Amino acid sequence: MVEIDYNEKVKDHFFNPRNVGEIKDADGVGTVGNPVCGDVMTIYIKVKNNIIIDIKFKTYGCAAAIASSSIATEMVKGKTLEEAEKLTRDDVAKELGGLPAVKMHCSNLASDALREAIKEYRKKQGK
Amino acid sequence: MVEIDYNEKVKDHFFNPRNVGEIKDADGVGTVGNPVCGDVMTIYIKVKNNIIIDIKFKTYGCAAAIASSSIATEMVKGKTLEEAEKLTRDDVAKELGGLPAVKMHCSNLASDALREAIKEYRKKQGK
Amino acid sequence: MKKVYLDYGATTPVDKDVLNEILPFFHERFGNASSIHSYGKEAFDAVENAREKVSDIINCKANEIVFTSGGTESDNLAIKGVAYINKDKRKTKGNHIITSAIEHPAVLETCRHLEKQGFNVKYLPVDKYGIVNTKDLEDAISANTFLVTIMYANNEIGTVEPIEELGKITKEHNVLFHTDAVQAITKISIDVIKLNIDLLSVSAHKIYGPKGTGALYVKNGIKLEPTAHGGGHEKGLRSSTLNTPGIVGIGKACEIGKKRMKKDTFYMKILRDKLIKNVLEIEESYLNGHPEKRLANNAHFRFTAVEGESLNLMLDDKGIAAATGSACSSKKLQTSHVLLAIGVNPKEAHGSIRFTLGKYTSKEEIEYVSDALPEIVKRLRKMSPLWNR
Amino acid sequence: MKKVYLDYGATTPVDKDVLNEILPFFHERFGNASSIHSYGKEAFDAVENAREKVSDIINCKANEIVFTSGGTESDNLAIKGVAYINKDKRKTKGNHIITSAIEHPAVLETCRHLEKQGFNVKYLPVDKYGIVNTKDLEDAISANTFLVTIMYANNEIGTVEPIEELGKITKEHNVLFHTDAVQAITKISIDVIKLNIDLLSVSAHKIYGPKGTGALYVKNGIKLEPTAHGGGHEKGLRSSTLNTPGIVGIGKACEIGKKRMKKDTFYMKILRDKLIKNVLEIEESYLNGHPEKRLANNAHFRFTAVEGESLNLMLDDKGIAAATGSACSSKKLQTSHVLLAIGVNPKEAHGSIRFTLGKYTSKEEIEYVSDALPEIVKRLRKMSPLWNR
Ligand SMILES: Cc1ncc(COP(=O)(O)O)c(C=O)c1O
Ligand SMILES: Cc1ncc(COP(=O)(O)O)c(C=O)c1O
Repeated sequence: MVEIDYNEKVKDHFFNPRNVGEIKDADGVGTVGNPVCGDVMTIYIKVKNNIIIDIKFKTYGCAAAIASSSIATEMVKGKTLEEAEKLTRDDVAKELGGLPAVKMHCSNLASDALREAIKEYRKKQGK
Repeated sequence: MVEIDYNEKVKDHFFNPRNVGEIKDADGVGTVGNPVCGDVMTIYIKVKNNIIIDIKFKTYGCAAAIASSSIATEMVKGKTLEEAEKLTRDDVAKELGGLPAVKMHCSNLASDALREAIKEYRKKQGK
Repeated sequence: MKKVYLDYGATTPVDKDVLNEILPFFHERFGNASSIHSYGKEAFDAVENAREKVSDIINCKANEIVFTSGGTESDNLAIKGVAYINKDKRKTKGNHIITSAIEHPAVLETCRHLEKQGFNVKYLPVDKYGIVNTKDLEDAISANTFLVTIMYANNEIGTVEPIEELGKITKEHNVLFHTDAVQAITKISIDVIKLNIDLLSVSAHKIYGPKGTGALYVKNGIKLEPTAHGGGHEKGLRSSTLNTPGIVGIGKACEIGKKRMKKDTFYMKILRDKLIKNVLEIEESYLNGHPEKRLANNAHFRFTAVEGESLNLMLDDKGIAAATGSACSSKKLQTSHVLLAIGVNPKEAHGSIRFTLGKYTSKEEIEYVSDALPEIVKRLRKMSPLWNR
Repeated sequence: MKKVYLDYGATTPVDKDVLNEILPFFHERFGNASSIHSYGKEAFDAVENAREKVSDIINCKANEIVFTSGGTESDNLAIKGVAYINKDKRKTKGNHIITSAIEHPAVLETCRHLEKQGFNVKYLPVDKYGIVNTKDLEDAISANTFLVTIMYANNEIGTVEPIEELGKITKEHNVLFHTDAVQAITKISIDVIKLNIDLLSVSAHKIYGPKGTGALYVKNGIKLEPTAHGGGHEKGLRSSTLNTPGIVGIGKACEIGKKRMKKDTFYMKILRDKLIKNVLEIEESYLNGHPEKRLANNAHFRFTAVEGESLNLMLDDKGIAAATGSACSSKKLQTSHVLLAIGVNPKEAHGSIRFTLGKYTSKEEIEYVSDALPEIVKRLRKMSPLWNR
């Protein structure tokens, strides 16, 4: 038996996720995860002057995955790409006030998806 | 766990045993059992014209042993020696309305002690 | 907030009548059933009375019932008990056990453990509804087989196995037959004689009895190696001071369960079918398990692009208690072995939820859930990158 | 008829305060502690709260407590758990277990079972009071020894073992130390850290908690092989739906037991000593066990030429509940292994009776027994062919 006991902040972000949705004309999109494993996350960013001015996410997954996505988007909105890239799974989990041990990988997903989106944005810029 | 559940008749003979005691000038005395095993029984008989006219017992042992002694003495009082000798452990147990399986050996003791007493009586007569 | 409990498959509240029967055994009639004094006798008689009642619901003799601490212990004792005692017999009868791929972990993990001890275990596949093929069993049985253990009804998807046919086959081949009837008992009429069942597991807390008490039917003549050693209670099969309140409770639960079986299953089925009908109106929703050969109280669904834990928590937020996968493993993070065995795409297996009804379930509750569920599914799909409509 | 219960060593009534704490968990707060919804959470929190309370009475961490179905299962899990997991370690550390000759059957039979599996078990003798000699333990420990299991206090004669010294020796030799504290807990203040105890067994029903619930303390870092396989509850050590009411009950029982320990043992000892004084006035009566190093509630006697079962039944007839030998084996027909181990003549061992007092025992009850006993002994002696005075 593995204990899953979400704190109030996680629950708040799960039941009232911020920044859900898509950005049709996104500057960068990153998708990570695998439906076979039970979670998939897509992050859309809009960038202006190297700053994330808008961000949205779509997540298929458990409460921890959804809450991580939600808080991660809040954390990096208005930040520079460099700052955003530095976001780690521990930052996300910490900001959420902790996650059950077995759910730590979910916070990984959020930072990974974000980095993917930034990477895609940079690739687009590069060409 | 072995089930010990004495019926009312057994309890009656245990709590109010008949014919407890000794016969000082007994014609025959029989003792069987072993204190190490937890039961010892002595039966005293008084015989007249081949008939058991008085019988007493002393028993150290469990409730089944005491009740068996008690009822056995009742069963053979007034009987001929031949009739008394035929008493089996099953007769005793049956008369008691049954004994728990693990206690069947106790009814054995009673008939054995009786036979011992008769044997001793016969031996005495023989000489 | 409205509270709707639809997780009776995980556990049930203790029936008030069962509770009333249990209560005096805590403080007043508290004796140790092994003691020879009056306190002990009182407890002993209560235990034997309960044994009668448990035996009555499956049509065996009272002395064929062994009380345990639950379904898990019953399963362990049955399977290991047979596996370990037959050491000599096994030399000729081999070391082969047959089970199914969709057993409860109490059976599955026990079998896996036995594999590590050198036993050979065949896990029979099931069809898309979760049903074991009797032909498969026939084929799997060899001269080495000494035990078949196949559950009566599955705890996740509710599928009922063809126990009568399986029992015929095991009997024909002279192989012992154990069945985990933890979910089936009181929901299906069971006759161990007619069905050729040798060992059968029951748990009290699934049938409105107390947690921590179970029973194992062991057909007379079958010898088991005990799993716990000690004072020699329960004919040496299960040492430990008898849990009189628990045992009285499982007895009463069986008595009530037998009496109410027809009525309760009749009404649960009506409500269950109503729920199924309502839920399947949600687009891309599916019923797992067999449409008819299923427990009267079980409805198990999956929804494309929706993840089960999230669904479960959102339902909980609306006061609705349901389960993802099996109760026991709902806090585990694995994909259900049952859903994989019936061929559900692993991608879709995560989107499953189980509703299990009980005798206290009302029409209003079913309506409440039927109303709440579509919105929640919609909300989750709106967040889901796998949903593009 | 007056009823006097003096068999608290066999089992105890559930304390009313414990019962009140348990009650809501049957019908209202009935969730499965593994479920993620609110019903499950409620049960889960109650279980964790109980874990705190149990850990508190022996000064361990909450996560070092595993809940079981009773003292027997705790003993089995501790001993087999260590024996079976250390397979690799055992290759170097050997296969040697040390225990005492006066253990409860839950330990003794488990050891005998392990002997059949190829383990080597040394049964340490005891002195005429039932005390293990620490020097004997020193001598018995070899490089092959991996476990010492010696009870904290004996269930028949009440003798308390020198646990602190034994713990020092096991620690010195780096051998695991398990102790069956089923009778000692709440009667002796126990600190597992100070005493170097690695594993410790508890049973709820001996301390005014419910039957069918026990606990095993497993020091962090010690790995055990589970005895029951299944859903993986209790960190995989003890699968089966958690018995929330039972667990809440053992938690509350420990809490109360800790709080009342001083007061209860103080009064029980006074009454117990009064009983001993009165009874020893009977001619050819003897106290079994140690005069001081004994549980505060235990008085164990033997009477020349009197058989225990008969004595017990005659006491019962006067409303007095006592025990012959240990509770668990009082329906068995063997001579007590404990009495034989302390050197009581087999002939005399049959004439023993155990009185165990509890927190509800009154002065009047002790007087009633003190009055009744001499007459009963006299009556039985009058019938006894072994009594010639
Ligand atoms: C089919 C089945 N078998 C066994 C069990 C285990 O029962 P228990 O939790 O009483 O050990 C359960 C329930 O968890 C079950 O549903
Ligand atoms: C010392 C001791 N150990 C173990 C046990 C077994 O406990 P339970 O009956 O709860 O299994 C008992 C009581 O019977 C006991 O007195």
